[in-house]
Amino acid sequence: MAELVSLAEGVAELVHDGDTVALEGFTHLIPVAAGQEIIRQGRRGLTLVRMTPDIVYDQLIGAGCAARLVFSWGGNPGVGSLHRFRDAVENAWPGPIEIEEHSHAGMANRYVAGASGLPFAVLRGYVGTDIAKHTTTVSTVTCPFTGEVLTAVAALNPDVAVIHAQRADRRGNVQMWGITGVQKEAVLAARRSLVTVEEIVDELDPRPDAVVLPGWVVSAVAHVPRGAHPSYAQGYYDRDNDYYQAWDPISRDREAFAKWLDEVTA
Amino acid sequence: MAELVSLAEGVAELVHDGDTVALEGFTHLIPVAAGQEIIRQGRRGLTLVRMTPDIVYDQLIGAGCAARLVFSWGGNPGVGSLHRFRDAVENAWPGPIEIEEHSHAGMANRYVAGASGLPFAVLRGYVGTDIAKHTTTVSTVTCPFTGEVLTAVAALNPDVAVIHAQRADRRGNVQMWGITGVQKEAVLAARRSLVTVEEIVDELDPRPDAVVLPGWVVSAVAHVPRGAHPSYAQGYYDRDNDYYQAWDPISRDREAFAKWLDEVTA
Amino acid sequence: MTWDADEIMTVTAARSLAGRTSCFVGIGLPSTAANLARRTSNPDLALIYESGAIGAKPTVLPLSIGDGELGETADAVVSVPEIFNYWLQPGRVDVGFLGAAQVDRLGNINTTVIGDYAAPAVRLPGAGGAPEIAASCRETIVIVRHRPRILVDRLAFVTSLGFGDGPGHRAALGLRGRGPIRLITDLGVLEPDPETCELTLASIHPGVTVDEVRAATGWPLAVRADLAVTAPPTPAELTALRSLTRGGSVA
Amino acid sequence: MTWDADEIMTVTAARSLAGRTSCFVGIGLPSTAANLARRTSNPDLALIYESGAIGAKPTVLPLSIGDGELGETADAVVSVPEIFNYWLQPGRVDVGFLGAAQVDRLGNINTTVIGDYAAPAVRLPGAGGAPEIAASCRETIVIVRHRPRILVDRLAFVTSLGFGDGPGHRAALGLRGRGPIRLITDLGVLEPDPETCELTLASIHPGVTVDEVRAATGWPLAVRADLAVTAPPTPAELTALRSLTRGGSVA
Repeated sequence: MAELVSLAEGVAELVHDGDTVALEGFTHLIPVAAGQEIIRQGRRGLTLVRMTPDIVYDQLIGAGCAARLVFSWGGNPGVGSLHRFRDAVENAWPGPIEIEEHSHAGMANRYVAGASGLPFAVLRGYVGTDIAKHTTTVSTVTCPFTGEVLTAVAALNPDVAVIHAQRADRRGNVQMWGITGVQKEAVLAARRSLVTVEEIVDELDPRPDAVVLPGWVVSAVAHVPRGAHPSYAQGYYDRDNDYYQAWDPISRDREAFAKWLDEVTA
Repeated sequence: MAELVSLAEGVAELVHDGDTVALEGFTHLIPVAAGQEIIRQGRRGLTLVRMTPDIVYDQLIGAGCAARLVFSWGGNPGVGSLHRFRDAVENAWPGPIEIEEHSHAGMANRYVAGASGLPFAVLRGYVGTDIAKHTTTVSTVTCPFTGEVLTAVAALNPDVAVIHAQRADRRGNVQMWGITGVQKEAVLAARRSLVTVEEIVDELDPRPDAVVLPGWVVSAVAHVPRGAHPSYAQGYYDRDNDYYQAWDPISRDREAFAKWLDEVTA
Repeated sequence: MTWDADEIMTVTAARSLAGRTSCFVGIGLPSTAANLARRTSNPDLALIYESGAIGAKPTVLPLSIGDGELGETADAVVSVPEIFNYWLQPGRVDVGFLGAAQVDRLGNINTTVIGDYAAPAVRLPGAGGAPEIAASCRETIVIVRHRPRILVDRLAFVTSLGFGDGPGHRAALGLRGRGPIRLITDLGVLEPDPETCELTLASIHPGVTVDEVRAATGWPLAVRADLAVTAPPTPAELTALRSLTRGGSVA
Repeated sequence: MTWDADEIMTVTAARSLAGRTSCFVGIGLPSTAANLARRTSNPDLALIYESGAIGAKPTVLPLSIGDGELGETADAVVSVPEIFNYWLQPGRVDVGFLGAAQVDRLGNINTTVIGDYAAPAVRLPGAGGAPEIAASCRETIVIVRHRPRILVDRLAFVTSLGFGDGPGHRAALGLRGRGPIRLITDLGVLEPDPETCELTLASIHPGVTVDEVRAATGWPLAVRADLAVTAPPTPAELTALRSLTRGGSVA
């Protein structure tokens, strides 16, 4: 059964220097508050995994938490580039960052393999592209029935997965609904997991399009209202599009970012 | 967009002699009425696919529709054996039946591969058992990253999938909820599909635990109230446990079965 | 309160789920015992059914593994592929609880066929979820009635692996689960010998003799030096069991 | 009504979705065009977003591929693995609609990097869903603004395959989809030559000259003998587009 903890406790217990950490959330329910707590606690040398690194990963990278990034699309959706990410890749600032990139289909299947206890997954993907040239986690496999050669991707099993959900009950059962992306797979693939939630309730009443993760597959749950801001939590608050716009000038400028970082870690 | 048809039209158009036909429904929402319509239309030489052949497959087999059965568990749940199935396997009555059997995990993954446009799926399964000795659709595959040897199962792509759902709208979008088994995969894996429904409605309002199949992946929808009887349709009617009990003596006896068959096809 | 052989079997099986987090529940006798455990030794036990119900809390005993009651009371309902791939396969379920048509001395299970595969004497239902439950749960517990034709020396067909040919066989095949840690019958409890993996008599139910158990076993049954007598069902256990099965027995 | 270059690009793109059943919608410009198609040429078009929304019917233009509006108005919302594995991969989607940072003369797309991969001049967002959209949809349509640095002769990095090295390359790789049947820009429409697969000018937008298009293209652009002039946007199309984008433009 998942432990109910504060966000600070959860990050302290579950996220360690050098860990492979997946913060997932596909546009919706991005665990931004948890990411900023990782910054606040000064984690270093993380391998950050995420299909769509956006503002929260720009912040983690700019703050120097990441040694490595595994991803499939890194941008500020609807706005443009992630400039802290680009500064790290293009200029090794604040330090060098190793990158391993995939397609969405590949990343999704890597999590599926991880969640399924398999060392790899099979897909039709990457063929004819230059992506596979720069990673060792894409290969091929031959169908034993037809002889067809297909693409294989290595399983992803992060040390810890961090997600944000709408609700949990007091026993740590977690419920999220709307666009739920790859979060179930990330939690089931990870050795440990931290879920931040908008609300702790007595009873999880059924909801359309809901995904429930039973408490016995979650390590800890922390009550963090607005923990997905500036992304959205369906039924709680909308996406703060202004924040995404406002992030662009902060991210573009090392000094503006340093000031932002001082405020967050103060 | 799915065509709205009568059950007789749907079966006539979509199910042909010699086809590979999957009627799916895991205890819940079993397309029994459609199965009996296949009997009524006198289809022959079918390869019948189903994870859990139960009463409806006992009826199809006893009626002589099947040349082959692909399955993972064949019984009258909570009651005992399927005697028409056993009579076919043990005594070739009313004709010989070829069988190909799997585990549930294997069958489920064969449908997943079929639905995913892949020729095979990978799982941890069958290892150390005698099941794989009697089929050519179980093999092995080696992980290109770890060298581990895993089980491979061949994709299942039926000519036609037949399922029962609670509702459809007038454009053929199908909605089912509760235990929805492997029906989505069966429809997406099949070349054609027929869905019988309890109700045709103007609007499919969202429901917890609902699976929606958009009309553009379904060939035809037929309005068949109580089309899952004696299994159940959550929200419409309960399982008719007496029917399952009453089937046992009918199934045990060729004459009693012949009488039942006369009544159904009358 | 008095009780019959099936009742002590089910009660004993339910007790062996104490302290577990999750149980993958096979059809039939295991379902009765697992549901009894939730009413007695382990109210928090997460019951997982191959139909896709996770954390089912049925108020009446389900007649099948896909009863509406299971889905309606579950913490989550997932697809059949998902229940096998995401929940069973990675080894995250503590106990697999299985029935069987036949079990051999090494805990291997047959639910496929009696006699020749191509020309069977009796055609059984087949594998269902059992092969992967037996392979992937951290441990398995098997529950059968104790008869010489059920507990057999050697199987003609292995549907689900126990200890295979003996020590080391599971590991050599790459299976992660420990295999059958207990076979519970209406006469007693068998457990694998730590050296040979052979199922040996660990406990007899009150009123049953070792000779009776031996006579009902299809191989020369070894008896553990520390043979125990099963604690009789308590009134609370029997009351819970009878209220559970009042709605109808499970085949 | 007057209109600007972006407007005729989007209107032209929306028109090319007429008669299709389903469209896998990439982020950015394709999303505007696909949503316009639902309001003009093809009200029944099923829009599929990589976030898992199938049959989305947003009332305002989504700013991202995972806006709440997409899920709330969709026929179904599925997981990200499912959208790629069950819906995109088997080739059941008619059209993939993609944007690009760069496209080459054979319709290959780069969204990864400008310059050397290890020491890039510009690091772009990366692949996202595009490589498999480009591989698995029955056909793809690409929409970009027409600039020499966008329509380039040869890519340093291929993120998503168009016609690869030319005729037969897709088939040799086992790809099932036909590849890019059309490249729509703010100056005109390019289509692959049936023999060479090279993108050639099939249509110019009203008021644009062939020389202007050539000057904006990074390779010696061939012009089709039957070069057409794009039909100007109708008032209905422009009204629909403007009501759609009033809420904010899409990057």
